[in-house]
Amino acid sequence: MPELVEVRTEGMVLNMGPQHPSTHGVLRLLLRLDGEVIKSCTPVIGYLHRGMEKLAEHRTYVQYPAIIDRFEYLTAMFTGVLYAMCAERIAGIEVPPRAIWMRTLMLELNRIASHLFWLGTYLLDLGANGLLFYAMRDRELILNLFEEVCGARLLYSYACVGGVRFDNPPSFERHVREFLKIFLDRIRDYESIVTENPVFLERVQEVGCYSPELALQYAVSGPPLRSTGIRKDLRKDQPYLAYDQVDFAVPIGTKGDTLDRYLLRMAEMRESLKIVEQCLDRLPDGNIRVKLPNVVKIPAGEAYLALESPRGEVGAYMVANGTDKCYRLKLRCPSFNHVQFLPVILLGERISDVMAIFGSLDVILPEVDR
Amino acid sequence: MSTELSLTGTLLAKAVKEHELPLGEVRADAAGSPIYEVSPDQLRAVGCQLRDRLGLHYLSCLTTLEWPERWEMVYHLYDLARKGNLILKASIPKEQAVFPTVTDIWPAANWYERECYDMFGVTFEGHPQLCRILLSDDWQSFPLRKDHPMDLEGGY
Amino acid sequence: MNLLQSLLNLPEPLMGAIGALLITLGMLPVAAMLVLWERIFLGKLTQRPGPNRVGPRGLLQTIADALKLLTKEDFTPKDADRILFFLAPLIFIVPSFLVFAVVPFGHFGGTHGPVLIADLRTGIFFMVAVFSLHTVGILMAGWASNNKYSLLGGIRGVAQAISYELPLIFSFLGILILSGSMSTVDIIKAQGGGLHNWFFLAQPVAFLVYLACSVAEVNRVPFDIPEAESELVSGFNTEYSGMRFAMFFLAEYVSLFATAAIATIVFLGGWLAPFPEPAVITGSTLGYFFWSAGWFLLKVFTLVTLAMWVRGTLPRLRADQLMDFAWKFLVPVVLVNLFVTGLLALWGRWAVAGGLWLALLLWALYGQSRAAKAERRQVVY
Amino acid sequence: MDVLTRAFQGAKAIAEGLATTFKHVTRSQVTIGYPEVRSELPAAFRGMPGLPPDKSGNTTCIGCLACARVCPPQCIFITTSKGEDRKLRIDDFIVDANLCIMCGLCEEVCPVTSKEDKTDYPGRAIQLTHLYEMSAYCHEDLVFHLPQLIAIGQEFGRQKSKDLPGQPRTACYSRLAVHVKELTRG
Repeated sequence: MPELVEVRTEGMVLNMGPQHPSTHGVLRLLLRLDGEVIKSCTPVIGYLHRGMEKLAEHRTYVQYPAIIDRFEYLTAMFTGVLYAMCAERIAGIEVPPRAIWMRTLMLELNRIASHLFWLGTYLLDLGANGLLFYAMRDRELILNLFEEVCGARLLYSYACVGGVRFDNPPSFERHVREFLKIFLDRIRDYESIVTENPVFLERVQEVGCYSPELALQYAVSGPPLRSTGIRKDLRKDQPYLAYDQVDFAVPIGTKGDTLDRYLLRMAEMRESLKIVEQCLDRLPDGNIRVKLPNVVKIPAGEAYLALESPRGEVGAYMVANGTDKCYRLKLRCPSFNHVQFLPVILLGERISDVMAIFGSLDVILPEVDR
Repeated sequence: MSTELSLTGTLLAKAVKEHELPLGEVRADAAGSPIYEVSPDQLRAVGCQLRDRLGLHYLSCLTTLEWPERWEMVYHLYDLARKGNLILKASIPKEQAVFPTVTDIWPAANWYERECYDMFGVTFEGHPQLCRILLSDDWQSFPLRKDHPMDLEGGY
Repeated sequence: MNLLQSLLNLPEPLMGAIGALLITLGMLPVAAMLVLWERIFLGKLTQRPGPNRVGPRGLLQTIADALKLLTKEDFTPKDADRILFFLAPLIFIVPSFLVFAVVPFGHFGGTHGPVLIADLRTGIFFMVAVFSLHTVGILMAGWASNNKYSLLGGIRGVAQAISYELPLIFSFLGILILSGSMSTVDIIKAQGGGLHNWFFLAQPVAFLVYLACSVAEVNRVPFDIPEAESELVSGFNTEYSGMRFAMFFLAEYVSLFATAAIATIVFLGGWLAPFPEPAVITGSTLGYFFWSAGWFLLKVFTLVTLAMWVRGTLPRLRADQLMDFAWKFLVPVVLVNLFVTGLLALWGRWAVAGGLWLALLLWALYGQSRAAKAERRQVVY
Repeated sequence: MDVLTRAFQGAKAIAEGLATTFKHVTRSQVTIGYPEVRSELPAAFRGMPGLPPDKSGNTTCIGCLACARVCPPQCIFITTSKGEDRKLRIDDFIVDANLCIMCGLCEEVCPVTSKEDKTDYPGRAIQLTHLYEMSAYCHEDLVFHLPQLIAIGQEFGRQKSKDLPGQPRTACYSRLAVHVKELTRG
């Protein structure tokens, strides 16, 4: 009788990143592979650590909003506004209504810009390079709007404690309306290239599925959470700024796969357009910031506030102690949780899908590493 | 400065009261969320109760505060039903620096706790893999401690 | 070559050598032009200018690139299998050129014969056989580089080539039934008389299958998994630099040209114009040479541009989906096609029947697709 | 039949996508050929800080150090001395462009304002200019001193761009690039 011999195969360890064309900045994934199937995955982060939290303890409330933009450079508006809101909440500063509406407007424009960037790079991750340029072209339009208002395209330092730093130039409203007019067409263009494309559908349908329970356990937020059908959107749940006064919907997905996350982001861009339009219509006149002393001191207190950024719940936990610098600032960033979640959902997937899944979470590494 | 509980905060506090958990007096933070103090020994028990009986499955933030004479762990739990945050705080004396882990209660705490260890040198008993996360493995100091130098002199 | 042969009256091996030289020298500028055109065309697709720095309107860009690649350090990784590492680019590049031995670029008109190096009786068979050789180069490069990405790329390349070889060959079989010959010249001659005789009308399914397979053969989007840069950095050629990378790069574009040339010969009537050619042109030897070569190149160029256009639009398939597509879709489709072709060939009215067959299929599917349209997934508000 | 339906739908979707991309061939380019053509800068553009001089060519800075204090990356260094007439003199004003993040806080806190309009940034002693090309071969080249900052302020100050709205300023750029280089080297 022939003896049964067990064939021993060896797994392969693949170091994906930090030098890899598509690791979204600098992430290193230690993959253990069996053929092309992933047996285990260990993310290694920290290549972009800049000590944002330590810096917060050494910079005043006036200085830090200029620095916090670097925390997450694709959605710099959000982090700046978040920091300012925390300080205002602790100090009980009332922000003028114009600043509130301007912030809302800018956040939504920034959301569209961020989703566009995601769309382009995600399709690039999947191997299509045409859409990247279209998405970047249209993101440029938004960046131009930002540049017009605050003079910078990426790192705006727009919000400050007590309001916003720059008022709109007279041409701003007209330019935003022009953008709104053309952008719906542009979304239709993207969808005609992507949404029904069989190759795209093959790549994203039923890929990277996870259950809502799992997502909640790992504190996943934003589109990756909503794709599983949980309607958690802080703009609705804990309305901040002017979100309780504007009309918009929060779409959710049904299956929790990569396709849902794509569809969600496309739908969110449309909703954001609606919000931008309402903000423009209802933008009140008046001051853009309250007059604060040159040295802003925030009384002792603590607050945890969170915004719904394009990537999910970006939060700041600020502890103030009555001086002009905060005692501790903890930045809670959605990408950190999403990278932590990655090994869980990558198990058993193929190496070709690593980027399809990782990209669909819309992780940005500076935010993870802070 | 608002120290009143917000509407959702009141709801949460009421729910906590109903379940008679071993928690201290409720306070409110500037955002109106309830803050509860809990002793480190009871932290895990309370955590399980909060998760299973109140449905606080979502740990949105976890961090350490360094006070002159004590370490304070801050847990921000998000309630999806009541749409509000509940804050749990546990303190230990400075020289002790060991907390029980909550990784098995909320898996999201895994990396948060690693980060706290990385930045403050606070250790977590029972954590599956307590090692450096943002800094390199051979890093010596704990940079977010208040006594850590903030070197502004270096070059570019 | 017949005309030249009679003019020069040289022994056949020497003529072959001259032909090989001509092809090799001729293909270099063609490949350079294709690279440039791809960049310009992709630029146009995405509202960019494309290369515009070197030379007038950027026309010398590829030459600059080639010079850069040639002068770069030729780097061999530590622990690489040096012999295989050296041989891989050669094995990769030679088949792409070898294919052109049986490609008729045009015709001298009348009885002078076509412009080609060797009119093999097994022309198509030769093409396919030679063309599949460069898979060996991919595997060698992937193995010899001592790099995990390269290895994965090499493995994927082989798996892909094996899967796509089959439908590719099968897509030719219907044509062979129709033309009754494997010689490239005979196949083109069988399509004479105008557009309606070209085989892509008689064999639309085979044509589409061939287009898909040929894109897979030359590893281009959406079938570029052996070098998928977002997954495998650069796949099998990750570790290559300088001259040797240039050889891979060159071979890829020559192959692209070669596959388009094959498609032109087999499906688009080779050098023939899409209408009956006037006697004035057929009569003049040189005139007909330029006329026929012009049509040939135009068709090849159109197909190449199509491949580039697809590259600017589509994402890449996953490795296993790629195999699925080949084995579960393309192979059955070509088999059915072959069967239908056989039946129609028996009836002898293939041109008309082919068109009807396609129209019927499309009509049935259109009705189906309209019914299935509502099933698209949507977000829930 | 399901497979064929899917194949047909897929082919249709691909054709639609191809049509969309092809549509763009006819559209005009969006790329700007940068060194030759420059995009118009909005008036609010935040570039390298400079010190626009007054009519006599001196800086209007009064040496209060407000900008140096507020600067988040702390890249402004000012040295002053009391002259014989007991007035504060600016000996040197250094902006380290290696560190500067162009946040504009310096011009916001600058107490020097123009007489006509107190809120007008173009009256400030330190202003963010429209200079954005500052490549250099070494870090030292990017440490700008008083004369260079005055030159930058003079050439690229916002006042100037107000006079010439939306004009591409190629000529001045190249001229100034050389000018600044000379000053930096010297």
